[in-house]
Amino acid sequence: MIDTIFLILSLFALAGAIGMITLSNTMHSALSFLVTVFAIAGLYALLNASFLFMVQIIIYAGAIIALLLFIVMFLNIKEDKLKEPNRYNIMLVVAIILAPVDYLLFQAFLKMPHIGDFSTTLDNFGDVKMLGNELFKGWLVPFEAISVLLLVALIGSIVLARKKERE
Amino acid sequence: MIEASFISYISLAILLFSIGIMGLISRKNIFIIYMSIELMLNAINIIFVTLSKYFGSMDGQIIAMMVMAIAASEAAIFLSLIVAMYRLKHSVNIDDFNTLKQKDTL
Amino acid sequence: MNSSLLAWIILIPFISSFVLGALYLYSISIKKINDTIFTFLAILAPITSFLIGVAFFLSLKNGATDYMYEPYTWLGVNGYIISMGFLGDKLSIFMVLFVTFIGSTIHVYAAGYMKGDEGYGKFFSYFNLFMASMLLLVLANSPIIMFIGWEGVGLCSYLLIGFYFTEPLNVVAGNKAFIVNRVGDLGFIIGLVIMFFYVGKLGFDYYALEDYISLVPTSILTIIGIALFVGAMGKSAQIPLYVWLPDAMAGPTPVSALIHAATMVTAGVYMVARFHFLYDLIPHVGEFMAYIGAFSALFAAIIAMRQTDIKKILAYSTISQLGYMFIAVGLGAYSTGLFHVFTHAFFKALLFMGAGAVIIAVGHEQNIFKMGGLRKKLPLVYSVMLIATLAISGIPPFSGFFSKDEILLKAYRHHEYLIYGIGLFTAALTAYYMFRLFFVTFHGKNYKQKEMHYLSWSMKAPLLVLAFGATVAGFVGLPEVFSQTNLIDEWLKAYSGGALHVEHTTEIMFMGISVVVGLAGIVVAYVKYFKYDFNKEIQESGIVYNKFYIDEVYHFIFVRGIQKLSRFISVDVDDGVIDKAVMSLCGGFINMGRRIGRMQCANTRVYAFFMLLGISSFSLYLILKLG
Amino acid sequence: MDIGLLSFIIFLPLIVSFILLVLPVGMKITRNIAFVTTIIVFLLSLSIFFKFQLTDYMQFREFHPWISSYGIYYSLGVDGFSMIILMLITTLIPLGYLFLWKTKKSKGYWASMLLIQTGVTGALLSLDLVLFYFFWESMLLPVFMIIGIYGTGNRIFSTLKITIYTIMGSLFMLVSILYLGVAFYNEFGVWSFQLSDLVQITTLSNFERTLLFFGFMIAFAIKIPLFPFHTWLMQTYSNSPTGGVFILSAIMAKLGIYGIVRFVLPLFPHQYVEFAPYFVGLGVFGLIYFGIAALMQQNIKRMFAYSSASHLAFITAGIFSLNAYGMTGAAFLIVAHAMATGGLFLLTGTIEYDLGIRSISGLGGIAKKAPFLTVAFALMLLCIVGLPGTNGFVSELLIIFGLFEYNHYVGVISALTVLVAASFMFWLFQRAILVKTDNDVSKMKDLDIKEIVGIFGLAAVIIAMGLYPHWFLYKIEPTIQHYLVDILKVGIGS
Repeated sequence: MIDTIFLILSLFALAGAIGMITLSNTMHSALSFLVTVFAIAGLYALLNASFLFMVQIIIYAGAIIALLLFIVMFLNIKEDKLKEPNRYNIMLVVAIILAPVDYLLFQAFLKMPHIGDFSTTLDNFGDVKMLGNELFKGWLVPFEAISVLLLVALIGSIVLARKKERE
Repeated sequence: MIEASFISYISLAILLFSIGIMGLISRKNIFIIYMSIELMLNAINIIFVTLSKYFGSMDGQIIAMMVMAIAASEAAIFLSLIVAMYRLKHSVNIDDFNTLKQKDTL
Repeated sequence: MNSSLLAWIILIPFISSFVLGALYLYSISIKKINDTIFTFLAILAPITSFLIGVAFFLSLKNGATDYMYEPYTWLGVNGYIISMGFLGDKLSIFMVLFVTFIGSTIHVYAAGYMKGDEGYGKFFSYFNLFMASMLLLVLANSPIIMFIGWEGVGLCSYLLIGFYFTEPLNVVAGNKAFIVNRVGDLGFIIGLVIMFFYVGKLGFDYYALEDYISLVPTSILTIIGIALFVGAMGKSAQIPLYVWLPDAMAGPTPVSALIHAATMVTAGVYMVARFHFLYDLIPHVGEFMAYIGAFSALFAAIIAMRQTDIKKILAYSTISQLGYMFIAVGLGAYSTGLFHVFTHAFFKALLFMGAGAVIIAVGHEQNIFKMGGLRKKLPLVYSVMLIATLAISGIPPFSGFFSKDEILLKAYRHHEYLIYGIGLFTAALTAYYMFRLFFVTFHGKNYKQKEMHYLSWSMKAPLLVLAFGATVAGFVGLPEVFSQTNLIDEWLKAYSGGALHVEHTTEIMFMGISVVVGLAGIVVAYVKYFKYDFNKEIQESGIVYNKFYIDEVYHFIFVRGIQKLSRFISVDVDDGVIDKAVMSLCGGFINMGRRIGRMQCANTRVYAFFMLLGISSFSLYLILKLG
Repeated sequence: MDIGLLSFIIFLPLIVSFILLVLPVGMKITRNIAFVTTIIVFLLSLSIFFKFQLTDYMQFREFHPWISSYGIYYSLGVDGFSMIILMLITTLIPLGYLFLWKTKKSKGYWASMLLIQTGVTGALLSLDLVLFYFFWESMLLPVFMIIGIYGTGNRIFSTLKITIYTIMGSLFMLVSILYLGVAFYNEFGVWSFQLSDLVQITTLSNFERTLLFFGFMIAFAIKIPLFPFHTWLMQTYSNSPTGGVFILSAIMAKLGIYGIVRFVLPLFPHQYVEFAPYFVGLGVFGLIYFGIAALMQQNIKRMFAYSSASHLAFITAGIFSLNAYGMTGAAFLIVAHAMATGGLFLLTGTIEYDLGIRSISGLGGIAKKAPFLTVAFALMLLCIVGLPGTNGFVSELLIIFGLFEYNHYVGVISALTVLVAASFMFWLFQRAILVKTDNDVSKMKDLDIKEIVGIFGLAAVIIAMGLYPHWFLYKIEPTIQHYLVDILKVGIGS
């Protein structure tokens, strides 16, 4: 059962990703990326990360992609401005070049020491409560740092997007 | 038959990461490049979460969460940058943004 | 007497020079200073030095031992010490006396000669600097200290030749003098260095050198002797380094009188006498020196016969007379050589000062064929010039006769008959060209009437003093036939090279020959030039007038040659080969850089691609390596 | 006060320079404060001179860990040889300021001048090879800026040329330093780059030592410069501003010589002795070669560049003469030549500032307009020529003594120095200063009072050193003897 769901989700994720990089319309490719994001959220659920599942949907699908789509529409880009000749050739070359890297990574993970059993886990593993406990016990400082980062990003984006007066 | 094993998740993540790189290098549309980067982040997140389950430790999930937070702030900055840049050049083609390029080479 | 006074002999002119120089700079750039202040300061210095010199002279005469004053260690390296020291022995005090005496008179003369000149203060500053250097040269107690003075006088000579430095010719002449002197100095330094290497470590003052010089093998001594003599050649204008002296006449006439006739050029003779202990051991070098002297004397006399510039004639006669001195010192008769230095100083200074008076009087004209008939206009100058001309021509009882005759006699007694012959012949030529100058300048007919300039007393008085000197200076070295005591031989006993007793009849015979030869020269000159007709324009020309084209040959070989070499080095070798090699190496790198630089297309995606390529190949390597 | 005196000397200019750069002060205040700083440094070095004891030990030692895991120490000290050069540097730099006073350069110029001072004194006083290398390279940076920003002509290219040349040389030295450090570690088990430690290395083979020797020598030979590494010099000198060329000629070139004596001699005494003939030959050859090349130069600065190269080659011959005369003479000529050539460059800079001309044929008749300048020029020139009574003579005489002792023929040939410099210098003096020409020099102004005080002070030192050299020399005598011990050991060993 899980295997099937995994298979389907991963196929969706891959298809979305490939669609994202191949479609020439920005809008279409953003929507395609949305598919990937949802598929990855499902994968998180499969991996007992229920909190991340939610966060993925809320932040990525809900916030980031939505914002992206909004901006794309807002800017109203003309399609003909973006002539991208022979991008498929480049993709092919990159794919070939990436093959050894991927193979190496694959081999590396294959040879990882076997510590835990992947199929069987604790009952409440990945619960929001467990995550929260862990987060506020061991990761308090980074967590606070992230909050500062978000604040900085907030201010930064306002500063950047603000229209400057012509000097 | 592909089963939902450790190595399958990892393989998926690697493939997604590679697709991200392919998009990053081959496309000129700045939005697509941005999404490729996000895709790569997601691929890494999958690896973290997988490893979290693999080792039975929550750390991976927490890091993944932080990556998402960073991605969110990045999105804010990046998109506002795109807006600012678009305002400057009226283009989303990154090849138009070459002000730093040295015009007269040696 | 306190031996530290020796230092004051030098210091007084030096301080005077410094003060004058500073005042002069002050005067020209800030506020004008009256010339009388300069005059007073300038003349005070040599006279004071002279008086101190006299005091030392008297003290030595009363039997005092040599004075030695070493105020401080000049240089001490490796445990060997060279002191800044001064030696007041009979030789140096003798030199001090006549240098300061002639110097004082010429200072007085120059005060008149340079009157109203823009560089009045500068002139006396240089003049006193020269006095200080010359006295340092004379009073030094070691060759190195002597060399300081030796170069100092060369510098002053340079400065004074180029005194009117806005004129290119003057400066060129000054440069020539300095560079040619430097060639000589090269020899001197080499001599010094070799001497220091072999004996200097036992002590480098004259006493120590005298004691230990015999430890050196003769071959080395020969090299030292020749090297030092090259220095003397430069300073005393002997073949082949004489070329600077005629050009040096570009300087003001008092300079020619003091530096290029009476004192500095005789430094070479003094130096040889100073190193008598060295040259005594190597008579073959001495003989070489004597021959160089003889040929210089002859050669210069021949050139002088056809010159038209009054100062140039005197310059060549100086070279000629210096040749005589080298004959003497070369043959070991140092005191005789110094005797000639002494008498020559008087009559040659007198000649130059007379010539200077003439030049001033006729309004800065130096060509004798544009003068003529000055006898009536300048009676005083006429008479003193006559005395001086007679003296240089070797007519008794004037001073030149005694010294020159003694040299010839010494040459004969050393069985150097060739030198004797040359000397005798040169004496005739000397009489001829000097009286040619004299007659053309003061006699002749159909000369143009000229407007005469006034001569001040400060110019005339020194003429009288020196005229007196030129007349009687010879009596300090009377030959044996006239007097039992030869004062100068007595005083410089250590340098007399052994007494040579001659039969009185022989001696008188030789004197007779000399006088006859001198008179013969005068007669020829009289016939040719006494009634010289200034209406017929004669243009001197020919190889003799052009000084055998030696200057041109030197210029072609040395100046042009080195300039060509210089251009070759800096353009062809440096820029053309070395720099080109370096730059083409650089160019290779730049080309390579350009090729590689094309990859730096400023496109981030391409960079990312390269990065990826790197990662990929590294992965491939790891896969292949790890399997 | 003894503690940290050297550090104070080194870093005071640096600190002042940073403060001045940060504070919003104008060019004039920067210049004045910089000048006062150099004066303070001069007074401090004067106190070192008088406190200096007559021994061959390193004095005023300072020793602090810097990068202790690799045995790199902040280690300073001064001996007779470096003391005399220290005095030279700290005397010349304020003097240079007096002459550069009127050049309306910006604030950065003066700050860079201070930085240079830190670099050169640091390189001079450091006894740790890594520290030395650090300062050696750091002194190049401000020079780079001074030439690049304030130079004339093809200045960027000159800057590149000097930088690439010297850095290339320095890299060889760096490799050699590291190699020595590793060798020391292999032998003794601890890291150290102290000069006094590295001389104890015994494990290196002769071949290795020879390579390392040349690694050091290339760096120093480029800096000096020796034939055939000299072509950067001419171009750089002719395009540099006065301050830059003053520093380069009077101070930095001398540090090349200093480096040889300080590091190469104790580290590789065998190679030093073995290759001495070649370097003596190179030195004497360079003396004549550069001297002749100088004769026909049209640009005054270029001529002085050749003249400097000629003298520096002579100094090199002196230090390789392997005896006390040559080495003492070389030490003395470093001082003499730095003073004279520094003075000449400053005076030439004044002429250039007033007239904007640097070619000899464009000058002439200056003497009438500027008597003080002429007198000063003549005095410096006489020192270069080596006229007795100036320190130039004493040093040249000593070097000739040394070379004669080393080899008679070389000694005789080297005596040509009296002729070489005189010929082109006097010719230059004639054409550029004395003789009146058609050129318009009416804009020429005489030296002002600051410059007169400075240059005649320098001239007074030159003459004092010529008339009483012993007073200046006796302090370096023990040091020179100490160096000779190294050489003598080789003589006994072989």
